[in-house]
Amino acid sequence: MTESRAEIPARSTRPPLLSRLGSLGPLLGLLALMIVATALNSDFLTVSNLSNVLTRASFIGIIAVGATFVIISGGIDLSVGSMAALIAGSMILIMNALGGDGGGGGVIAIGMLCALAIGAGAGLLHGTFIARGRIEPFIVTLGTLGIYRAVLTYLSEGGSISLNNTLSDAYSPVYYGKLLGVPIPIVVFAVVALLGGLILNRTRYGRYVQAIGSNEQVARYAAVDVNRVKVITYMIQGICVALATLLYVPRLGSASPSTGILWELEAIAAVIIGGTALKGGSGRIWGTVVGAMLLLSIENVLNLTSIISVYLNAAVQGVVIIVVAFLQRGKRS
Amino acid sequence: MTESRAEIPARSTRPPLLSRLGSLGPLLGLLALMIVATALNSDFLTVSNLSNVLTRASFIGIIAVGATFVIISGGIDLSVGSMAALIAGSMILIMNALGGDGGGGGVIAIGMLCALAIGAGAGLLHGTFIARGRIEPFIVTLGTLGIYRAVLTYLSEGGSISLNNTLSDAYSPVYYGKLLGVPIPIVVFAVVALLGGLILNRTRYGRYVQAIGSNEQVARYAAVDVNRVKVITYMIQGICVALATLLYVPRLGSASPSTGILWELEAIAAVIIGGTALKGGSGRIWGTVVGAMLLLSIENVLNLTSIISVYLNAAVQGVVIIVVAFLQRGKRS
Amino acid sequence: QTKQVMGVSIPSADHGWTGGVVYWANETKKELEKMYPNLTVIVKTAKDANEQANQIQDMYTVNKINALVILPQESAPLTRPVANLKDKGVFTVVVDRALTDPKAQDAYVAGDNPGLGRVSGEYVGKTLGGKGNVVVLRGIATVIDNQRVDAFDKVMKEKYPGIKILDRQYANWNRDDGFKVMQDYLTRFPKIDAVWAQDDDIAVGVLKAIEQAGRKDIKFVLGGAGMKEMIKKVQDGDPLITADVTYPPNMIRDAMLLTAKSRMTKTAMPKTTIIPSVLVTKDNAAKFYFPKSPF
Amino acid sequence: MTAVPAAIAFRKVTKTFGPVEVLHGVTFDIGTAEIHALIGENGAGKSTLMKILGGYQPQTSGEIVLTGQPVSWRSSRDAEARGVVLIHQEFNLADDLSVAQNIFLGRELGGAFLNDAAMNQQAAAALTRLDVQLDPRTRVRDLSVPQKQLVEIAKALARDARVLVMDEPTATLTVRETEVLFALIRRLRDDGVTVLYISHKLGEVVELADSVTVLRDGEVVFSGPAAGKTPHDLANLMVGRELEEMFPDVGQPTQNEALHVEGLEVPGWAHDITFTLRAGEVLGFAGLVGSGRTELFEGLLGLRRHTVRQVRVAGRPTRIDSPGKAAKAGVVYLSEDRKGKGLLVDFQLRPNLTLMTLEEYARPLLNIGAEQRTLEGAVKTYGIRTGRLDVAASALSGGNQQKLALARILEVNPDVIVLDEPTRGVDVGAKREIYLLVQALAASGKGVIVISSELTELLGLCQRLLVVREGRIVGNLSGQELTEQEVIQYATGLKVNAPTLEAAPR
Ligand SMILES: Nc1ncnc2c1ncn2[C@@H]1O[C@H](COP(=O)(O)OP(=O)(O)OP(=O)(O)O)[C@@H](O)[C@H]1O
Ligand SMILES: Nc1ncnc2c1ncn2[C@@H]1O[C@H](COP(=O)(O)OP(=O)(O)OP(=O)(O)O)[C@@H](O)[C@H]1O
Ligand SMILES: O[C@@H]1[C@@H](O)[C@H](O)OC[C@H]1O
Ligand SMILES: [Mg+2]
Ligand SMILES: [Mg+2]
Repeated sequence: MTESRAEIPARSTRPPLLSRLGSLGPLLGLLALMIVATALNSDFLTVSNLSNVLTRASFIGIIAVGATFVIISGGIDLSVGSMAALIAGSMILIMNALGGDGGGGGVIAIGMLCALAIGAGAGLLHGTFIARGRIEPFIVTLGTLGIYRAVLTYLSEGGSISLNNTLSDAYSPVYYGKLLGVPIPIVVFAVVALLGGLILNRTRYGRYVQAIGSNEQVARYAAVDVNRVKVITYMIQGICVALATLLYVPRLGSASPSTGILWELEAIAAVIIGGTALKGGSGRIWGTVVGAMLLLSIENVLNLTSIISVYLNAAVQGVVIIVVAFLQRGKRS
Repeated sequence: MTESRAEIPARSTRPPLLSRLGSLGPLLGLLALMIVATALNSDFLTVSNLSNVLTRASFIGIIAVGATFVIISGGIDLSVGSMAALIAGSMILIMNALGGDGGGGGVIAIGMLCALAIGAGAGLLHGTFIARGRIEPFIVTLGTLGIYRAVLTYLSEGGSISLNNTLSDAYSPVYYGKLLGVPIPIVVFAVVALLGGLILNRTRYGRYVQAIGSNEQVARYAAVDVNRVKVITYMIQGICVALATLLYVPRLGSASPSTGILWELEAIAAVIIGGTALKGGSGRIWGTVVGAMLLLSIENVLNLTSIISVYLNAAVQGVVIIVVAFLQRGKRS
Repeated sequence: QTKQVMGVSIPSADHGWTGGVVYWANETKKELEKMYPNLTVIVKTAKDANEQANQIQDMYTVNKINALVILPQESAPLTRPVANLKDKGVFTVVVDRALTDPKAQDAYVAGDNPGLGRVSGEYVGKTLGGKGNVVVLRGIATVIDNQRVDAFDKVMKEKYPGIKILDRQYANWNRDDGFKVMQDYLTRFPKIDAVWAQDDDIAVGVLKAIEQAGRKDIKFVLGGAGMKEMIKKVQDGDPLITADVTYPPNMIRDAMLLTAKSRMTKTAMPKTTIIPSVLVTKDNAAKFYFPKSPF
Repeated sequence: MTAVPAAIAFRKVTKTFGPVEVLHGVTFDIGTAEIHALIGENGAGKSTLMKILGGYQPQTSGEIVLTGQPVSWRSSRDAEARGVVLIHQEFNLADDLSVAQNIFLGRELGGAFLNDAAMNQQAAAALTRLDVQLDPRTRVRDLSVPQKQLVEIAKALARDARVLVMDEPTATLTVRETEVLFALIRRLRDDGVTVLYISHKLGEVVELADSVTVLRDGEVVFSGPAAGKTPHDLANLMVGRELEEMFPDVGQPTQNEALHVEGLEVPGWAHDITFTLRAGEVLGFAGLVGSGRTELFEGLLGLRRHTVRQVRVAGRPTRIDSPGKAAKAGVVYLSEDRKGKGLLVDFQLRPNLTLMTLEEYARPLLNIGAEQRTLEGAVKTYGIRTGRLDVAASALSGGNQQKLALARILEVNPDVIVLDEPTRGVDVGAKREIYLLVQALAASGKGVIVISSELTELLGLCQRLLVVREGRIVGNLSGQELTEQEVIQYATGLKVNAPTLEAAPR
């Protein structure tokens, strides 16, 4: 595919203003949706509703920030949903085992660290299979998708795993609390997104990720340690999943075999709606953030109104996704 | 030094035998699985069991033949499962509406034609959005995935749509019948696979599919009507889904909002396990056929034995998928 | 006494209630095999209707079962596959989700879905004194869900016309969806008197959403199916969870016991056994509390 | 001229990319059945003009007249329908398809079913016309760069061209292949085909062309018969001033060892390779296409599976198993495959330039401003011609892409520099700059290895030549032996000397 671009007048020669406007596609989509939403139900624009939506968007959003790296590098991770379930389950089991006694602050910290370790470990596994084992990312993570969920089901014997009460109370501020008036999940999401953007655009690693996605061979010849960069990429994805799970557990205090089902599709959709190409090579974190907000807003709007048969909710989502993608196409070759 | 092996161009002087052996990966995987299965339960190798497995593999297999075209062309179709559900539901509604009276042969034929028309129409829609609308295939078909399922949910009012009894009896031989001793679904699968192979490897269209997946710009320069080829490709996928549905309906006689959930993953997995690269450009139908048989055999083996906790079924599938992919990696660059 | 093989085919443990089913099926297998040395019980789970149809075929072809106890993923699509086994002489017992053609089964052990809706409707109507605003969170779009919601609606229309159902959205028997949908209901409706969550998994999410919003207008949340955590709350006098309506996953146990007895002692099995959906309140909660079950 | 209308006439053709105009009213004629050479510096606009002629890009204004009729193509298909066929400077092949499948892409033989046997046969015939031994069923992905070039030519030949445009077809070919191609081009001309021929190899142009047009900065500065013109004249026309001697003086190596390789094996490609490079030395690697020079060095750098008894860099035993380790040890390699292995064509110039030296800009965040300054410096130092700095690498002309790739590896400030076909597609002026650069690098104490298919280049540049044949070093030539004759005798197996003698004395 590399040679093809040679002939296309590089878009950078287009007046920069216009090209910048064109790349605002997802943002315009989000704005349009918000206008429609407000027209349908004025409660949409209330602070409390927007904060609900943003808080929810933070799960998928944080995972999608990781997915942005994976996709830019030319890979894919289908396992994020079941990884989240497994991390949630294991984390709860560990915390429960460590202690109902005392305040639980230490126990929660240990649980969190374990969660991050499991996420990073899962990513290491994926990265190793993909980079060194040279197996297609789709296959590796399709396989682990089944494996993680099965292990969780096994651990929970098919039921749910719940955090015991004292711990649950001690932990719950992580989801329900606020920092300077902003719900903690939103704060974490913002930090992850900013960090992600910084890493992607302003670090060596980020540059390498883009280079590998654009042309792996060239990156290798330019002395980039392709395998290592790939492994790190899947580890970042794993850590993002773990971070999202850290916020998820205090919300419901439990994990079950249905936790995180289809999150992978939502995360990938957020990335792609945000303007990152599935083929890899280039993309942007802010687009992903907008993509996640957009997806979650659609659900929210549907819940806030009753103009459409509940049976058709999924159809509305589908139509909006396609329309937004249409609005911001064009820039792709 | 593993990474360097990818670099070695298969020298044209390389012994063809060896290279051919290398590409037999999925077949070897299937053989290995069959040996294990027979060791676990000698009934695995009975004609009746094998014929069961093959008959089942024909659903996913037929869909996966279509998916092979789509993936080779550099695209993806996530909507096949819900398209199947929608086709099944519409087809049943149409047949029920047309007639409980009489033998039903004519009604069934009309139903089948409608199914094929809907499948082709859905494919036309996808192809048009993707080729002319220049929207990422992932997005288009993620959108229609939601839309089709929602429409079916609407049609069935959340419940299920069942074929009425006389029709059901008249239609059932299409699934349960045999042709020269071979179950009809297997016959259809074989025909679809053979035709697919012929189209892919021996027609202009098939050549163009590969060219487009390999390098769209080159194909354009070579005066290939890229848009048309893409549209046809998604139509083939739609028709394959419809064909699979024609066999599904007489078997289970109904459609509901949960029909066909996650079939897309299974179909894509069959294609990739069969040795087609997700990036497109090249692939093979027989690999897909083997991939589908492999996937369905895993399920079958799990049903035949009880050595593993039921909670872990999905884990076994995941492990087998990764192992098979590992066995046949290497050939990819 | 000849050897008997009983196949048990159930949905895989993909959420709380099915988790309970799998648990009870495995427990009962042990119990039965101890009770009847000549009986082998095979328990298999399937992730969807299609796989389940494959599975019972395998049970017949390879495991040579004489009896089948099946809790179908879905009613309609499994009707013909079960009928096929019955035609081949397998004794078929269907649990919970009735086949669309009753001729396909030798016996039916029924969970009472319309009953669940009706009992729930009665409780909501009576507790609210026939007046108030109610939101409904539905399950997954299935026949079961329709039966429950239709029965609930019917009670409301006929007996409690003063109750207003504000909206009904799908929450897919899922905690996360329960949380989200309830959050939005709370945004949208300034006054809600009661929530019918239809399933205890959904209710878990609903409770958290209410807690977060700090809303005091909601008088109670009614779930369903009898998850142990919810039964515990009822028992402990939780202010919001004042009752539950059973839909016990251990109905699979009843079905397996009845089937085994009938097969091993060559006695007839009742054509239909209904496991009623009953109201659980503080008074009778202890009877429905199974701490060892995952559900 | 005559009453016969020209085969092609360009009339005031202009082309702008965004704000930059790269062709300024180009006007000239090409006669029927002549070989017309188009030359000019890198970025002069040759490829752009030819893409316009071939229907791949629209002109901004002006007109193209084909045998008297103005034409306006909507796509390359229109052009091909009128017999205008373009061989791209950049490869235009589908990697996953076979050679024959590429040659016949878009015009397959057969009815409802393809006749692959016939296509393979005809493809083989087309390749044989070019004197290439290549199984037409080979996947293009598995071909070397020169092989791809030959397939590209075969593809165009198979298209019944009336006007054949060749954009630097010989850039990657060796002398022998070039000669075969020339014979073919002459035959085509005699059959009435008009050939437009772009090349930076001015010797070729003089040998082959009937007429010649020189473009400078998007304007025609000469258009007329080629007869009587020497390469030197053409070079002067191209750059617009008197060019000095092509090759600067060759310096003297020091006695210090820069790189020593002993017993390198690259399975299937290179065997028992032992040589020493001195600091300050320019060492050439000569050989026929396919002799394995590229693979030898890819192996050495850890880009292919290999084994080696010993590698010493600046006298220190060093283990090199990846390009990263090599770069750390001070050894860099410029790939001959610019698009496949050299540049990220979708990326801008800046990230391309700094890809190997990013750590210098990481503090820990990348200092984009510093990167930008480096780019500005490199553009000056290496004479990279571009309208703007923030374009994708794909927007550079072929030669300027090469300069960018070269600039990248030199950014590492290496001690040992391996250049594989460093002047491929580079114009005379720039070529001379690269030669100067090579000598300067050597003079500053670095060791430089040059792999090239241009024998004159090797002979003019190097102090010593190693000749590779079938993966083995078969000749070690220096001083008086450095003649074309000698090299060819070794390269073709007529002569062998014992290169292992050269192993460093212990
Ligand atoms: N798509 C494009 N966008 C912007 N500028 C372009 C594009 N294509 C070519 N250019 C510019 O047009 C000029 C002419 O390029 P062209 O490729 O025609 O040069 P050339 O004469 O073929 O050079 P070379 O000998 O190096 O191949 C160059 O300055 C190049 O950077
Ligand atoms: N015996 C052979 N049969 C077929 N093809 C061959 C054979 N030997 C070499 N080739 C092809 O020729 C290509 C060129 O080889 P290589 O790049 O090693 O040559 P080189 O000496 O570096 O020449 P160049 O000057 O072209 O770089 C190889 O990649 C290979 O595909
Ligand atoms: O899975 C379902 C459960 O969640 C619901 O409460 O009851 C019926 C079951 O089939
Ligand atoms: Mg050029
Ligand atoms: Mg070479």
